[in-house]
Amino acid sequence: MLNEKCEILVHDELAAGYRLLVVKAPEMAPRLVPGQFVHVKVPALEKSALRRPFSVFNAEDGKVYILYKTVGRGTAALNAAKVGETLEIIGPLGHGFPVKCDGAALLVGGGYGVAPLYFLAKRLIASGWKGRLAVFVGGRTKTDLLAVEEFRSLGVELYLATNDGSEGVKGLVTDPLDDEIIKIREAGGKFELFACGPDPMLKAVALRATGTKSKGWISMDRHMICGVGACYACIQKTVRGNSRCCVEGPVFAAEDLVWE
Amino acid sequence: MLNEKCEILVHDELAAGYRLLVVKAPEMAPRLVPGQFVHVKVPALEKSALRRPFSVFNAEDGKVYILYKTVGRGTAALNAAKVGETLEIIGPLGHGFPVKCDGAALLVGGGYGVAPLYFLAKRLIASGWKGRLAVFVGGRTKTDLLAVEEFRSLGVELYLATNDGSEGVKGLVTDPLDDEIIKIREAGGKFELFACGPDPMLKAVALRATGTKSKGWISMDRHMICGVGACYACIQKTVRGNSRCCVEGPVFAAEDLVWE
Amino acid sequence: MIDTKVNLGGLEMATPLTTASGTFGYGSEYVGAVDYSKLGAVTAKGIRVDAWPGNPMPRHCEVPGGLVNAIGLQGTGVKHFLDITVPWYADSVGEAVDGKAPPMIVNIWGGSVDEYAEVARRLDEYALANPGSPVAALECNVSCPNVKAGGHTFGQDPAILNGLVAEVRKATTLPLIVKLAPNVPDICPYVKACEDGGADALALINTIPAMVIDIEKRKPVLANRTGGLSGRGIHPAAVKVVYDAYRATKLPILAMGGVYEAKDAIEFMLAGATAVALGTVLFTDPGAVSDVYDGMVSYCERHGFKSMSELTGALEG
Amino acid sequence: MIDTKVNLGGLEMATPLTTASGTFGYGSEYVGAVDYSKLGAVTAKGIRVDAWPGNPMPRHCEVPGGLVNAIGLQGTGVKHFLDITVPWYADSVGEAVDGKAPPMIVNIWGGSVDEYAEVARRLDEYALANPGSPVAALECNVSCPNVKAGGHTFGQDPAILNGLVAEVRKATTLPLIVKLAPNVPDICPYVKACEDGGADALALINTIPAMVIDIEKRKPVLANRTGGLSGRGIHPAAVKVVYDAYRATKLPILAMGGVYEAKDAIEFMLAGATAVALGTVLFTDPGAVSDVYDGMVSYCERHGFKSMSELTGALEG
Repeated sequence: MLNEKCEILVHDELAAGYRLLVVKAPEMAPRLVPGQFVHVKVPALEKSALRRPFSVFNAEDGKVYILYKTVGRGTAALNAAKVGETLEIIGPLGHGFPVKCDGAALLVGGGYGVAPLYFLAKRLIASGWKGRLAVFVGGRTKTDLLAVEEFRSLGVELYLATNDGSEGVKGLVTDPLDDEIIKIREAGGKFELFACGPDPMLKAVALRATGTKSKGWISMDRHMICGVGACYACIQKTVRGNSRCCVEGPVFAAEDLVWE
Repeated sequence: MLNEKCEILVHDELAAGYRLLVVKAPEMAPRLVPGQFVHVKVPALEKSALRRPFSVFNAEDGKVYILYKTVGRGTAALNAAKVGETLEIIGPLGHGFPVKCDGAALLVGGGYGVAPLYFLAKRLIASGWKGRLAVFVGGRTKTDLLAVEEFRSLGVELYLATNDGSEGVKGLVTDPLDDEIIKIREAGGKFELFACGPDPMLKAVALRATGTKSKGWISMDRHMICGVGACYACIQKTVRGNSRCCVEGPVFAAEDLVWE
Repeated sequence: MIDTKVNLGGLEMATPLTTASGTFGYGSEYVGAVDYSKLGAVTAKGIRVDAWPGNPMPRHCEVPGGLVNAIGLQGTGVKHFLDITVPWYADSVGEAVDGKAPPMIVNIWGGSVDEYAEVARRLDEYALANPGSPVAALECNVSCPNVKAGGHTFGQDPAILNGLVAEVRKATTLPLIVKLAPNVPDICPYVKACEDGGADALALINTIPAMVIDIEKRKPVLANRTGGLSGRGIHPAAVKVVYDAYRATKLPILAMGGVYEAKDAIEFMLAGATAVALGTVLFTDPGAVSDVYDGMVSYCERHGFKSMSELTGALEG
Repeated sequence: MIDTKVNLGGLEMATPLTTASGTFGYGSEYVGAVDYSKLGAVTAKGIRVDAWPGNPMPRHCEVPGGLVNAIGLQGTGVKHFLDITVPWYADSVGEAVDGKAPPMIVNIWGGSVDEYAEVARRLDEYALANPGSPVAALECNVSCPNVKAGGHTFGQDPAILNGLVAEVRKATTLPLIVKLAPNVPDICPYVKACEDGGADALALINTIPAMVIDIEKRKPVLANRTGGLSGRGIHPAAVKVVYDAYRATKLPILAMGGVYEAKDAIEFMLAGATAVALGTVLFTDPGAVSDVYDGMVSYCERHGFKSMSELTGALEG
């Protein structure tokens, strides 16, 4: 874990409400694994404001990529940070996804939850892993489907779903997922699930993993205070009790999660 | 009293640490008299920060002029306000100087205390008053002597003093003042004193007024909270007890002031 | 059309909003900057039998999130208040609103139980003799941290508090509001002391005792050494006290402490307040009176409340 | 060269700085972000005899000037703490500082006097059996606002507090620090209860009880409904409590509450603190440990203090 002062290299709006932030972080970038997050001090907020956690979209060549949605006061204030300014960032933080898979790797993302899945897909491919890699991207509408081109350029199988049918299948991202799970199971194959997105989606994916006795890796999104395991605010109920999202997570094994 | 939203027309550095702020205030400007002040909400400060009071340097043509020194957190934050932005300003506030004088009008200012004296000199002249008008401007060093050109262009008698002798006489502003007071008294003349500046200077001027049984009008500078007489924070001891600088002042009659 | 009226222990208020004592002078100082038509009452600065000089200077210090003050209850005596201040308030504010000035809650204090009772009695007599005058309710201050004799000494012990409230109660027929301090382990015994003493309402909270030290001079910033913390930062602490008190009593609550926006006032109402005072915010933003009022109206519309009084204690579950 | 050492009731600290319990995990979480060599001690999260699950989520809410939390003392039991946590702290932090980890102040609590005494006894036995271990002092938490049984119930009444402190005192030879709540009318009776009970030092202050309501959902934001307010905004309130306590006792004081910069820590020292804890600031700015330390050193140099211990109570006049 480092507290690194990182120059902003890119800070662009990708789609309405979504931004890509790229910072120079030569110490941190090589240590990051997919599913981990970083904790960012937002310069425009008052001195007493908390840091904001962001999962990592990519890390290479000494740079850290963050894909975020402007959802509240902190991200709105982060919008004001300009290229050339410095951000104080703590990381790498938390436990990420395993960069390996037994059977087909099915990556399921909703909204900006695709960020760590793209990082995972890249690293899976880079690791020399040769299995089937299918990515399921969902959102309310077309503009919520993020990183689609990036996934395409990785050459992965891509399934899109929107609630309003404006792109991909109309419905939930679990609809095309279920189709593929059924096919794999009918063919006697194995798969693992990797998911990041809104809670209802995560629960749906986790139940598909436990229900099929497959492995599922679920990245939970909880409000955090410290990000380093010191404060016990970002609790997720697990079979081991109250676990910290920032240390024991954010990626949990599906079978360990307790849903309320 | 108004709470007016005022566009910034000019915001320039005049000398190191001193700035001129001109705002459009069509409602407030015509009501202001010399010695009154305005209470400014500083946009760059946090929501809970107090307003900052400034005495008025000039008010004409629907514009209010403020000459200020950057002395603390509030004025430093005000530096960031840009031409075209809007300031929320409450005013006119307090009791100012009388715009009349029996005998010679001797105006004594230290540092940015010259601001209301310039306004007073202008208004005295504009009122058609024909008496002697002498202005004494003091400061630590040359760059602390403010509005000198503005006073010159009014055609008033001007006496300058600096502690280090870098401009005008070396010494206190009361040195040339005393010379003139002696001459006036020897000639059997009358005078009134109008002063604004640091406390020790004000006390010295007030004692010269009371000691010669002349009228003295002393503008006190106190930290304020509300500026409108509601909170009783900006107290000046007077013969009438604890008086509010923001309502009974900031200009007090010298004979009313109680020095501690 | 939202019904904005509330009844604070017998005080009819046209809106739930008033001003915190000590932040609004004697009511007329903010003419020109505050929209008085949005105030259900004004609350005047503390008065006692005789005028009081207050504390030496400096009396305040800005701090992150608020203000520490030790004004020390400088104020006029009851005679001057009734002869001069109240008529001036009625006239000047009446003119500003082109009608009747909002009723006035008169904050009172004293150095002894007798002094409290005396000022209460004088105000009561005036109100009875002058029907329609602004003098409409009393706020008994037993919690000012900044005066030695009187003030908070009466508010620290429930038994002493009860005795004081009972004596003031005997001295007045006006709605009697008691203003309590937040720095207690549990507000409930104090609430009960007021209730049993015959109070009509509670005002919560006074400032939180505080201190600022000038490290360069190595001296307290305030001449009084210590003061009271008010402003935005104390709001969550105030909400807690109001919530606790609401569950312990049927007395209506006038809530105050760090209201800067409509959201803050609504939090107080939901926690159990019947009315809400704006205080420290007025120093920076007198327009907050209108903003808070407007925000409360639109909140009621959005959430289907027909009257603001329905907001009181309207927490789900 | 400033002598930075202080003695907090028998605990030798290389600097006056420590961390507030609950903000620094069990001591090793901030390796890589905090310069441990600037800490005279770390203070661990509260432990009790058995592990405790804490409160449901949500457990916190950001507010202007700080944070409201109701973690509810989730934590490990004393056995796990001594078997696993303490050795891990010694190793990992020792490695980070390339030497010996700072001594640890272990924050303890319980649901009964016996539980407090039991955990104190277990820690005492460990410390005696493991000389040189990090376990160096106890901080007895009688003021957590966020647990129902135990915690603050022992700290609200001076007589009960005195009884608890006396029992814990019997159970340990380690320096015993008692952490008190700020929400009392007067800290002095609580200070005296600790003194008479045999405490070696006081920790002031715990969080201020607080509440945040989500007005859209009309529900408290925290699952526990209420919580404790910490952060920058409470600093002036904390300074006042420290100042009052210092004048009432000879016990050394560990001060905490809203320290964000060196100035804040120095204020505490001048008000009477022997040592100062950083808390909520760490969440945003773990580098504050070094900044505060450096600022204190340069302040001492500028003002002619040869040792930091001279700052304690060094107000003029």
